[in-house]
Amino acid sequence: MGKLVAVEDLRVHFHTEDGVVRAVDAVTFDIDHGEILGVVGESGCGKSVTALSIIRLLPRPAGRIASGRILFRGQDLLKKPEAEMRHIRGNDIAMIFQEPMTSLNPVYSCGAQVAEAIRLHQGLRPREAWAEAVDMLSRVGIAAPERRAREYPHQLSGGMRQRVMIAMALSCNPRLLIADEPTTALDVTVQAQILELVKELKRDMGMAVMLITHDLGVIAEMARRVVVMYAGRVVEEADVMGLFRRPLHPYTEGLLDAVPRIDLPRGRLHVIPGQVPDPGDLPPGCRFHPRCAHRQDVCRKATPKLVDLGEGRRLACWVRGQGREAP
Amino acid sequence: MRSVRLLGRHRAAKVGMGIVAGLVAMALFAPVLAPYPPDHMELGRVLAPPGRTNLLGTDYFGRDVLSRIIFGARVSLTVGVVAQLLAASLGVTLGLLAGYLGGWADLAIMRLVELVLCFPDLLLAIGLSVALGPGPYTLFLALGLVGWPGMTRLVRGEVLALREREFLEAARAAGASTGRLLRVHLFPNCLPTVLVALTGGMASCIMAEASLSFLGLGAQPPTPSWGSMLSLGRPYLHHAPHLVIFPGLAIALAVFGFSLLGDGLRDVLDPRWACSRPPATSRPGRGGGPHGQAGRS
Amino acid sequence: MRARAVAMLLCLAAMGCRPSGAVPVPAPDRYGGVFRGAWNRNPVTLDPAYVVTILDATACALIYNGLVRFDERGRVVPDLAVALPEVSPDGRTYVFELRRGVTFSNGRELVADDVVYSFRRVLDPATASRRAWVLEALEGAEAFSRGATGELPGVRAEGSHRVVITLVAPQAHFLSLLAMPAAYVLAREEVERHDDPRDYGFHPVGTGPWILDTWIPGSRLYFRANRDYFEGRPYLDALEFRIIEDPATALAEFRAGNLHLLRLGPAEYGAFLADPRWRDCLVACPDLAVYYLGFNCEKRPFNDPRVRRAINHAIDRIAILEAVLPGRYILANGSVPPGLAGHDAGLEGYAYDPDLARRLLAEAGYPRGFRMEILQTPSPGSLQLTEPIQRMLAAVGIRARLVQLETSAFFATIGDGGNPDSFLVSWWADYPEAENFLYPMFHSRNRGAGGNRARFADPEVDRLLDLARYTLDAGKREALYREVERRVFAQTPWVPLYFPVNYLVHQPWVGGYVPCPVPNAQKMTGVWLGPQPRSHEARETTQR
Amino acid sequence: MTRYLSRRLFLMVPLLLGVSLITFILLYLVPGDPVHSLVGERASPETIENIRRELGLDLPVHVRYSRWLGRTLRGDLGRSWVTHRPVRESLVTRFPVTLRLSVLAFTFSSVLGVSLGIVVAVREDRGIDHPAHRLLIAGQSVPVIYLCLLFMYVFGVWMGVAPISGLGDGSLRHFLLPAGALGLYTAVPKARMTRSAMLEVLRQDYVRTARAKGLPEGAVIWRHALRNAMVTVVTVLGSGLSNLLVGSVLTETVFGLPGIGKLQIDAVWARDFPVVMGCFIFQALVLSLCNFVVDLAYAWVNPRIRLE
Repeated sequence: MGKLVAVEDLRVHFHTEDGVVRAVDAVTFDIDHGEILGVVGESGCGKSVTALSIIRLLPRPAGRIASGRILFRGQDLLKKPEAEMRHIRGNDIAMIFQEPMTSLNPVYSCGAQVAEAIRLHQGLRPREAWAEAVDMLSRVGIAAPERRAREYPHQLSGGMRQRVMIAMALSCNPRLLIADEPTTALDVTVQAQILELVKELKRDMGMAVMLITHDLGVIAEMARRVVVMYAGRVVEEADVMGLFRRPLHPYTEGLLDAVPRIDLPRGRLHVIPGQVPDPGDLPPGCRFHPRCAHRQDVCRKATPKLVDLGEGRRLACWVRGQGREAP
Repeated sequence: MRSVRLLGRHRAAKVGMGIVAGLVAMALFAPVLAPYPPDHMELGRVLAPPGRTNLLGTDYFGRDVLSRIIFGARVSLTVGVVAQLLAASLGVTLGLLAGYLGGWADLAIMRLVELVLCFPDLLLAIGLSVALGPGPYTLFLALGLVGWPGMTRLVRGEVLALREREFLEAARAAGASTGRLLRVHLFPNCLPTVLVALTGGMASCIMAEASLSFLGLGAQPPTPSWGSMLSLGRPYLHHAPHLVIFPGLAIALAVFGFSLLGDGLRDVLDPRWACSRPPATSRPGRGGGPHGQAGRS
Repeated sequence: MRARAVAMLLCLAAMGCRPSGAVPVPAPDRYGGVFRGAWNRNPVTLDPAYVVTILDATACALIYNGLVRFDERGRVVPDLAVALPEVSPDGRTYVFELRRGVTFSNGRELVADDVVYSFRRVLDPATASRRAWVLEALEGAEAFSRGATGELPGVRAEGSHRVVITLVAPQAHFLSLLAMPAAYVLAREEVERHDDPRDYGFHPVGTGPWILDTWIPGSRLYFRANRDYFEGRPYLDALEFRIIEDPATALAEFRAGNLHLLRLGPAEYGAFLADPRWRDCLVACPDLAVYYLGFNCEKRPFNDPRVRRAINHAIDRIAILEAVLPGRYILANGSVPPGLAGHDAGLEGYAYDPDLARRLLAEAGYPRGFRMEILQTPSPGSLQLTEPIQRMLAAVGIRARLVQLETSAFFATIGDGGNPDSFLVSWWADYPEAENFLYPMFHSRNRGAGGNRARFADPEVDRLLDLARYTLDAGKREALYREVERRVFAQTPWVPLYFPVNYLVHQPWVGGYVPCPVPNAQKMTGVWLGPQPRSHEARETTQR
Repeated sequence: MTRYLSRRLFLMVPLLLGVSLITFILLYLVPGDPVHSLVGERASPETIENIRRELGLDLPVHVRYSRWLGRTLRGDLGRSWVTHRPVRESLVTRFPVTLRLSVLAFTFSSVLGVSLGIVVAVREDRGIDHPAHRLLIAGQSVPVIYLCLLFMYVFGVWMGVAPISGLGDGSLRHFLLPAGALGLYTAVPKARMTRSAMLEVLRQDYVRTARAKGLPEGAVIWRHALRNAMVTVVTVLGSGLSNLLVGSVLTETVFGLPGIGKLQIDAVWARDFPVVMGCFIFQALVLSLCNFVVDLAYAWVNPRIRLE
């Protein structure tokens, strides 16, 4: 049996007044059944766009998938008609977002929003769907779900709302849950609870999770494998232990150094010099080279290709790997 | 300079500018452009339909409709400009004062603004024109007095936002007088907003002038005004619809031009709208669309 | 009065038009039907004491009767009175015998006390009637209307059916005044029925041929026939008048057969006249009115008769009127319209002669002209006249500015409240007498708001007018009025423009409609409806 | 919520007072003696004096205002100087015409404007941009009087499908053209504002959530986007009321419909002060009440306010 999801050479372009922005460029990775894949990178690196491409909800009309394939259980999602795609959304692939604040519709009660998804995909009658929704709310750990179901989003706390979002997403037993920075907007204690919940539900329901975050701590906690993205491209892929133990890409290195650690003596916090490049005005060659301490001449001229190093490890770097030029 | 360049790239604004420039040219060079003097009568050629001699036909005195429309641009533009300047000077002054002084003055001015705003603007203008008696100055005054509250609101909002900014603190610390602060520091910063509102206001003014003239409260004959052409042409709707159709088109075109230009200016000048997103809500006050929307507080 | 009908026919013939074709005599079965007419405005009031406008007078005429009334030719004929009154030799006492068995539409019989009540009501200061002047010649009226006394000896009842009226001084046209709406007779109990007497105007009760049934302001009025009318019931069952302001709408409704009678606007007249199907249904109706451009004879430079004459010569009246009102005007050279005793057809106007005008101006000391203002009300009709006048004046060097004033401001300015240069205005007769034109407009006593807007003053004219007002002999009176008019227009206080002629068109199946130049002479009793073709198309085909 | 609404109700009082005061002052400034136009020529000084006394014109202006206010508070708006008809009665008889015109026009314009706004927004969101929007600006540039005259010409004169003007027998077809013209005129700003509200809402995260749930596009737009846009749209519909009022005054004048607006313009010309005052106050009252209803509706569509 193949991978659950295989993203192959995905390129997404945004058409703006200032020209074409290549937000995602030749991204390739896959997700196995039941695994948690972490996708990490600074904001604007294309991780959310990649996720939205998978469920084909890129903002219209600006965003367009220029090329590539997204195979879900062996079928190319990009070739599916919209109606079929709609069936897959929510049913097979569900997504939760960063902002539980704004991701719930303010004019409907929480229960109604969860029940809507249930009715849609399971064909239940309103009353049954409502009961199912309440059940779902209690499964995501909401106390007094009967009462909460009748409440509106603005009456709930942030963590509660994210629980509602999760309940909505999981109500139809999806095979893949895309969680786009699910805890960024939440308090630290609540963060841990939500992550725990996701882990627990994943275990119960056996789905795969694509966890998008900029927080390596969350990755360490949750994921088995990590994809590191920078400026629209995948720069490194590894299993979590390997990555933390021996980061290969200078960017990954920088990311790890920037995390404050308790186990090491207090010293100066490392920062990556420079800034994330403007996606409309990317540097030539390796996109990271202006900020890279190890850059060589070749880095300026040619873009390195993502090369398989074996043991599930892939890298795109002229310096650290046996760089090959990308097409 | 940057704004001008941006405006040049804004397609709608370009169209708007073209129309407005055309209007201004029409008003300035009316004697050259018009095929006949506007009050030249050919009593033997009354109510002629559009044709070769008279492109847009003649009216009940045998006057050339096209020539009268061209000369009518003068009335519309003059009324618009003068009334808007009046509204702007009144509105900006009060807005600056309300925003800067705050407290009691702010309260009084804003109550007045709300009071005036709760009159539907055209009805207020009708009341004012009747109270002042018909005449050109009446139009200026009536439309000016109707237009200021929207401007006051805008400027006040702008000032409130600016008031706590550092450069003001610095100027105040350097001992600038209130008058100087208002004139030199606050006013120029409100200018973009005012300019946008002014252009939009021109559109509503032209519209209102037409309505008032239609009711007989506007320009005095023999001055050819688009609104009075509509009203005097109306009895001939059956036999000579061109007396109504063309002046009406002129009004619509002028209003359209100023609306487009105003929208373009807003996109370019007003930082709040500068992002590509369209505005979420209507513009406040009356500076906006034709006849405006009475603002709700 | 003898000459009146002849004169009217003459003038109509001169205009190349004829009055409505021979009126078919109604067969006895022509009773019934609802006449549908249109008024261009809502009547203001149906209380005779407040009637000012022509439309109100027209409407009141349907409901009420006076002691006397005008017939369709403008002659005074008995109405509620059995006959024209006996007048005492000194011309101050009038004795009216009332008809017996006349009832108000509430069923009560009309008696002499009702006449006394109605007259007192008009003069009563508490009523604040707009038309108190109509009866101001009554003995004691002045003190009574000031509220100084409750006595009004000028009108009294002798028994139940005789009314005696006494005047302070003889008044030649007094009977015409009595035919005006202000002198209509109404029932006291109907006025006093209302908590506020001002409500009476919306629930009028009279003795007339029609009874107000419904009045939806701004929309329609419905009158049903008074079956007990003392002259016999009208042919029609009811009259419906819709308020249609827009002439184009009225025209469309008429063409669709939904209106029976239409007053033609300037744009439609030609089309109807040219259409043979309608020609027989056209009715010409000269109005008792005059339009003129008046000068302020007290103000420089208009106090110089040469300037006034120059302006007269500078204006080509015929060209203007032919363009604006073709076929709808009679050129005016004086103030008294044709058809009234006193109209002078021999009066000569000033010919269009701009050179002469310039010479006269130079003679008067204005070789390069001057600036002046022409005041007017903001109506399209008056603009159509003044705009060409403005251009013609410019040709002789006079730079005229047109000033439009709202109606009340206009009348205040040309009355006593202002000092205008000149003004475009019209005068409409209240009653068909030359006196009604000459006395108010040229007697110095009426300067300004009284009607003499030109502020014309000539002691000899004053004397002749006073004399004529007391001259009971019709022939002598007419001669006096002609003399007055000649004297006045030799001094050119105006540019007289025209006497308006209106055209009405009725549906072919409407019979018995006779136009009346005096608005409140029209009682609509003789109008009947013949069989109406099923539809508009049907009518058109039968016509061919 | 109740407090919020009662505060809004209470705020209407000084507002109405202000409106009446401003109107009164304006009317006081009007040049010319109103009595002259009432009596015509030949009235004796006694007559004029009698009428001045009847109308209360002999009193100083502040006394006149306080009397007017006192009467008005008792529900008596006085009588027309010209017709003697009680102003309240005139308002009551003419209000149905205005109401019918306004309700028809409002319904028409709301349906047209809101759906047009949605269509434009949804299409624009998919990439077919500006032309429709430009067209809306163009539509907003047409004065209502011109629109009325065009309707008269096209449908009344040219095609002859509806009565040109007037109330006729008061049947619905006499309202077709005026309500159509007024509706179209007021629809355009509604469409513009609905469009921008919709565009804003369509970019919201919860719309993306709804799509991520797999809802069909129709449900996303109608159930999720529109319901939220309604919060703005209701305000839009409310703010369009004053536009509607002005429009109805002009429409009634052009079409000769005997409604409040016609009454008002006629009264302005006739210097009929009590009627003018009555109309202004009535309009201000109706407008305030409508705005109040809009507030209620706003609270109803927005659970945040409803539940507080």
